[in-house]
Amino acid sequence: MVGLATVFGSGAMTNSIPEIENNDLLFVIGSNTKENHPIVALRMMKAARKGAKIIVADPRRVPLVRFAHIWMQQRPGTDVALLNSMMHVIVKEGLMDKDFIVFRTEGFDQEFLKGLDEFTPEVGQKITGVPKEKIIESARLYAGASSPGIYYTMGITQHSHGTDNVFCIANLGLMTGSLGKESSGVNPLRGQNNVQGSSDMGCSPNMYPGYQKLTISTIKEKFETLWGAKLSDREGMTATDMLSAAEAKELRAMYIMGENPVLSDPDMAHTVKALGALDFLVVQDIFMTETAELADVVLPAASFAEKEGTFTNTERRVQRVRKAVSPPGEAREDLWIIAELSNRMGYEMKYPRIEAVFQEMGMAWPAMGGMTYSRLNRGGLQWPCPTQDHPGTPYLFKGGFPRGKGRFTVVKYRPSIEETDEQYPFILTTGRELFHYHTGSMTRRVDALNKVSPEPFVEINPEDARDMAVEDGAMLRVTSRRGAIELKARLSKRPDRGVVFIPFHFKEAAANVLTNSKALDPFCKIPELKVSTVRIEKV
Amino acid sequence: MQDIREKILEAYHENEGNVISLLQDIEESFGYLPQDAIDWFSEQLDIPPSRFYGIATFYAQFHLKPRGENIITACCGTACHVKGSERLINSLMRELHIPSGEDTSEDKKFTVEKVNCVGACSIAPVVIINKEVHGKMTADRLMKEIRKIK
Amino acid sequence: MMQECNIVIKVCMGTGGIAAGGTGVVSAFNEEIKAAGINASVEKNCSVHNVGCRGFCARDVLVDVIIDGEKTTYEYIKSDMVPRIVQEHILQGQAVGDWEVKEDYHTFHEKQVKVVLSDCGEVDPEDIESYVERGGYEALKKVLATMTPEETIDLIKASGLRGRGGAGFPTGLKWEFARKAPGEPKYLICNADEGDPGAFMDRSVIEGNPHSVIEGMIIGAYAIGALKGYVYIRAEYPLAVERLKIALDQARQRGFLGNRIQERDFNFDIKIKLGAGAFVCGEETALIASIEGNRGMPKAKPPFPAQKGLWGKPTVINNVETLANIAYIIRNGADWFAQFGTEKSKGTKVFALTGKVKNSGLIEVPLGIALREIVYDIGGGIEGDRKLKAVQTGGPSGGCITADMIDIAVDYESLAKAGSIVGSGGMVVMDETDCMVNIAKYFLEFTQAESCGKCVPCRIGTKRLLEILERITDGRGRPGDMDLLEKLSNDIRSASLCGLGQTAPNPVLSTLRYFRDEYEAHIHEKRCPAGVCKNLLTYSILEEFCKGCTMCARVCPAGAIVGEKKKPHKIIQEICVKCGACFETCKFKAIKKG
Amino acid sequence: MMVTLTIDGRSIKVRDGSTILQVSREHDFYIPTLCDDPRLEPYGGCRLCLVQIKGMPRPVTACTTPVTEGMNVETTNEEIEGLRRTIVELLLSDHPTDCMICEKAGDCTLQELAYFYNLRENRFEGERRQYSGSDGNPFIERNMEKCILCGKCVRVCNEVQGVSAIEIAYRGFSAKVCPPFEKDLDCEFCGQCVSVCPTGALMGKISMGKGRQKDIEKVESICPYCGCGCNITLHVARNEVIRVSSRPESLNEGWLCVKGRFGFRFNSSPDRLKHPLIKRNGRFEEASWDEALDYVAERFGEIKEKHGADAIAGLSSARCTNEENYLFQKFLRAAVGTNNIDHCARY
Repeated sequence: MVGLATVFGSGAMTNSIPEIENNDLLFVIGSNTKENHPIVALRMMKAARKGAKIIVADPRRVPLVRFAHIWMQQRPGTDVALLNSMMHVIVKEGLMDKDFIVFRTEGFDQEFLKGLDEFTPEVGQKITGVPKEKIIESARLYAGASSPGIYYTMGITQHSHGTDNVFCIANLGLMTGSLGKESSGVNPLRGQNNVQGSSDMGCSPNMYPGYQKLTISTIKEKFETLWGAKLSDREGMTATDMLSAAEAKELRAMYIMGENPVLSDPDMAHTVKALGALDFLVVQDIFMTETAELADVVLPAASFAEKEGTFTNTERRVQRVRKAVSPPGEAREDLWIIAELSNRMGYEMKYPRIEAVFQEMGMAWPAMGGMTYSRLNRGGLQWPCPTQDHPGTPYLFKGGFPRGKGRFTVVKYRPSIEETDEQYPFILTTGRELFHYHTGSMTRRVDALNKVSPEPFVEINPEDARDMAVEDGAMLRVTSRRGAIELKARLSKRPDRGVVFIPFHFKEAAANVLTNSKALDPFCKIPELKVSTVRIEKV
Repeated sequence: MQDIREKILEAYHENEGNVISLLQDIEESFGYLPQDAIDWFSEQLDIPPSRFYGIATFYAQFHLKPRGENIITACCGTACHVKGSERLINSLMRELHIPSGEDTSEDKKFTVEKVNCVGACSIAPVVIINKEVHGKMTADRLMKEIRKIK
Repeated sequence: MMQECNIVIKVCMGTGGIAAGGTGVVSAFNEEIKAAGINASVEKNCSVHNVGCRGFCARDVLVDVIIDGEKTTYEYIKSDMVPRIVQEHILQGQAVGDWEVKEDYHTFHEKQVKVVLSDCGEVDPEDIESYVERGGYEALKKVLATMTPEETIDLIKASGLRGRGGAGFPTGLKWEFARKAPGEPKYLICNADEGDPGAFMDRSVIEGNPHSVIEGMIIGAYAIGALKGYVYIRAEYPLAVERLKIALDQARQRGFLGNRIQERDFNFDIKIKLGAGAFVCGEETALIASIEGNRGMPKAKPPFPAQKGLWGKPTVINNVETLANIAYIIRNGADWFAQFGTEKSKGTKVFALTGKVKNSGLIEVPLGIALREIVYDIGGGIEGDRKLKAVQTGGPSGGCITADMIDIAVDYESLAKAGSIVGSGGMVVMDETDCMVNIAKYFLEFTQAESCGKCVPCRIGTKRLLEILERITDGRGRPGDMDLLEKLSNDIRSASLCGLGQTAPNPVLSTLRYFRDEYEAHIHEKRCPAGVCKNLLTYSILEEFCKGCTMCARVCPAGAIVGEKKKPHKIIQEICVKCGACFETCKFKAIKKG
Repeated sequence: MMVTLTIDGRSIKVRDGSTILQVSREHDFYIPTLCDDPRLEPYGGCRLCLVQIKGMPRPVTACTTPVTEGMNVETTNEEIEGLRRTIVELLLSDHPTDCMICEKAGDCTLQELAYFYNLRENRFEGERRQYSGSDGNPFIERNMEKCILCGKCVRVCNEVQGVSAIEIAYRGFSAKVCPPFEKDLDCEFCGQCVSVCPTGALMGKISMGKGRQKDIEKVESICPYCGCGCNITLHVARNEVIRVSSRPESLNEGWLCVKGRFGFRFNSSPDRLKHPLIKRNGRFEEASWDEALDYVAERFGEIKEKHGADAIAGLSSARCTNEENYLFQKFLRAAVGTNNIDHCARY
């Protein structure tokens, strides 16, 4: 989100899900939408049925490809080159939206154009492996569309140049004026039910709720007044930094609520070691996760079906969650737990009703100020929604960007940190599959899901498998510089030759044993989960 | 086998991608629609196999099981019906020992099929033996013809 | 070619002719002529031609021998008869009188008026020249050279031509809708999925004169502005398909199809699509689904194909016979065509006259002709001079005309009033040995098996109709069954999605209307008056006639007949399967059916 | 473009291009249907929505017929009700009468219609389709004897989900919805087909035998999985979530994925944490809330005292509510005094 926030001044989906069906062109890059955002994918397919064209760019033949007009199979980690070549074509053929560039953007200058110079379609083809004809046709289709939407997910962001990727996407959108309109924009699809909400709510080391920078003193003062407490003006640590700090004994205690970094973070051995080095670890969850195992205290929480509250989905829509059943045993709502703990630490939290918390959130961040539970009971609302008579905002940047003008960014192509060599000849890319979710703490406890997807696997191109005399279902050992796991081969034409895919849901062969925690994006510190190198042997 | 499939695939692309024509080609080449062939084409063309199956079971021309070496088709059009095609079929089933509910003899030598009308009503009743039309058929003559190829 | 020769031999090589041995006859002629050295020695040109059906297939193989324009027609010719014809007739000029067609061959043709069939049996269907020699493709040239598409449509409208596939919708109007409908490209489809059991008009026309259909299609395409045409034809008609392929190739070579037809700014080509065996695909929307490569399930209309048809584009679907009329109408004018027929039903109609009639075959008559003329004059009356019971018209969608109504005029309106339809032109004559309940059951078996299953009334309703008919013919009929049949039939008719379902109950309603007594006999007396329904029959041996020849015992498939040689036999009723084999075998009329 | 038409004597002005059924629904004229779903292409198969248009020779289906200017529609009369009754009766003649043990009872459109038309006896009793064997997949119970061939499942699988795992095979009375070669269902198991099935032909296996319709309480909520924010309805019986559905008018148009629709059983998993746990000598021991919370407060206090507030950090969750996330960061910032807060998917 850092990337988009830099460019536009706000980082979220610019459009809403219902608008997707009115796109006339959809450029889906680095997103296995049909498996990871199935319901968004249905809207995309609906758009296609209504006549829209879909362009998919993905190193794997993801299921959405069946519905695509063009599929570009770029090599993992070469998105900058791909996007820059598309922009090269657009500039060369004069397909930009010149008015939009003049009035609503800045930075479309000689330096920027020079940056694109070298990325001819031929160069693009050489780096990405995508035939130049496809690059050219995609560029023309995108630039020629009247309501194009770009959709991306972790396939774009989980790279050591993830922010660069996002900058490129933003450049593409700005260049063609495909922003600030209905059914036209740049849309990161969020992977978890409330990622948007936890970002909005200020669970980040440098921002208060509503992306308000804590380094700005007036903002800090506002929150000090609201909360009646003195606040620190030192930016905190990112999740990645926390683990290193723990190892270095700079960090002594952690309170982890509803997360399982042992499985979800790169380099599992490193994570376990770091958490083990803490003096005190509290984990609050609904299951005894791999992370909870390491805790000193485990607090049993309520699940989504056992509490009241709100979630904010990927299109900024705040919606009500309701209590349907009571929690098992002594398990309690997280809200109660946090408030109780706070009270015991001498900072009083007293909320007569849950909505009182929600009301305070509205005071902290005006964009949600117009929302109430009774309004939400009639249907979700998309922020910004500053007043009680505001209908919410289906798409952003109608009148302009929060930071004034949208900014073009010069982006150089940098290869991924790890490159294949004789010892590690395969590129490993990780992700989710349809039947499981994230670290599997929920889905792997659903019998029916386990029945259709019982065990870990590594997806490998049949031709690579043939060269290694590997048959479907054979046990393989996959080794990286960090470690090794053993799992079954699944022969599939989805990945290209030289690329393998492992879903990270399975603790018995955790993909993140192999991934690299040291390859981080310099801006936002996201780990490069989409590209690491491995070797494969038969067991 | 692979060659035949490739050739059919080529014809399919030339033939503006018609699934029925594709199945007709498979039926023509193999005598029926083998499941592995359907699966193969389904994968090559990224067409869901359910579509093939739906079509294959809709049209009378397609068969999912192998058929006999000799195909005997009895016309059951109105003219043939009033001129006794039913009796011809019964005698065929008896002669060839085809169990009721089946259409192919156990030794896979004969398949007896009914067809709605071959449009040769003025020479009813009509029986087609291995693509050759025989008009004004009687049970006796039919048995003679059958015994010739038995 | 044909006209240059002074000896022309035409052998009927339709499906009927081939089934009767036509191929052998043709080669016998060729061999004999060569052996006799006719072309060299007699200094005459002699050529042998395959021609299509001339309608009277029951007499096949029919052979015309034309010497200096004088035609002699032979019937029932086998290949071993050819040497005598060559010797006596061709070499010595003395026709073989015994083998010539008789009087009835001429009466069969006398009352007919041939438009669509005028060149069938005359031209060689595999030779475009023989069609061109007889004026073929003149109509197309005329249209392209002198008429606008609108004028062409107007001419067809003026002729009063109505669709010959069954519904009788005015053809010119249909073309006009498609011409005016927005959307490109437009399509023209020739519906040759002749599925009615007991109908073979379309097969005969394509086998006999494929170019007449192709010419009609090209003119139609010009009129509506179509670039592409399809002939959707049954795979069960291999000969017709083969001849159509040849004809299309020849038409392309002659520049009647393809780009810049006759050097004009008009492109059109035709593709053949083989049906895969589903009667419902005769329905327009199902046919379109089938051409698109899907299950042939009909869709609701509107939108009509003329608005949104094949691939969602304006599409005209015309039946074979309709299209085969076009060139003749253009050539001779709308008034010429409109002189035939009645006020609302113009022109001629081809019928497939079959069943218990003496002369069965393909006939073409002016609409409005009395049914009596068809059955007794053209058809020569009932086989075995039995009593006429009914004429079934319109196949499974049609109904029965009783013997009382034999003077009815055969046109769209009159037949509809009598509860039947012209339909595609099947005409099955039934006599007193036909059971009308069984006929209704036969048609229901057919439509039920051909129901696509999409809509409830047809899928389950026809099944239930059939079940009720089955129990009636099995002797398990119940007192309320006739009422129930009628009610259910009416509901199916009103509620079904497509024409197949809407017309499926017609055979039931029509027989209920005219043959209530037969139903009552089945239900109340457990008796089949015509002696057809197996379970209501008993076979027994009349001792006084039985000679004990054992023939019946030998043919009995169930072993139900016992008795000593030379002594009267007996049928054990418990074992008898009522197949009737004994009844047919007995030479002494000793088996009693009843 | 607007057109004016008359329905049951009432004059109505509507948008051109709508069907009679759409207009009737918008204006509260009841027309029964089994095969229509506003989210799918019209089908015209069940024939229940037949209406009479003045001047037309036969009734037409409201679901497929577009409105036209001046059209005069009758949605009900004796003839039409007679046809509808016959249609329901025909369907019932080929349908098991095991409503008393059918999972769908109480939520079944066919049952409702049978009730509405008071179909005690059936004039059309006859052969019934009979199928043996059951589908071994873990999610969807397929009882094809209860299928009425409305084709909704096939259309939703093809049009909406783009999977085409099932198709109508065979024809006429033998027509049958099945996977290719009649094997077990092998698909994305989104259960869209289950959600549109008007009878008990398609049911979620997980929910079977868990409670009758009358005992089920429905609670509106949001799916706990990915970021789409699908609206779900939790079906609760005896303090347990037994089924998940979604309303067609919701953001996600009633569609869900396999996890959202069938992945809810984790909630009642025996593995759920039920007590606060404190690790003593390397082993977790159950503790009371007071004990656990006091202990945590004490330890945090000690560490803050000794190493400063910035020696403490919190990781929040994208799985928790906004309210929880808000309070969590407030806790760390105001109660602990550090900005060491992050959540793992903030990128």
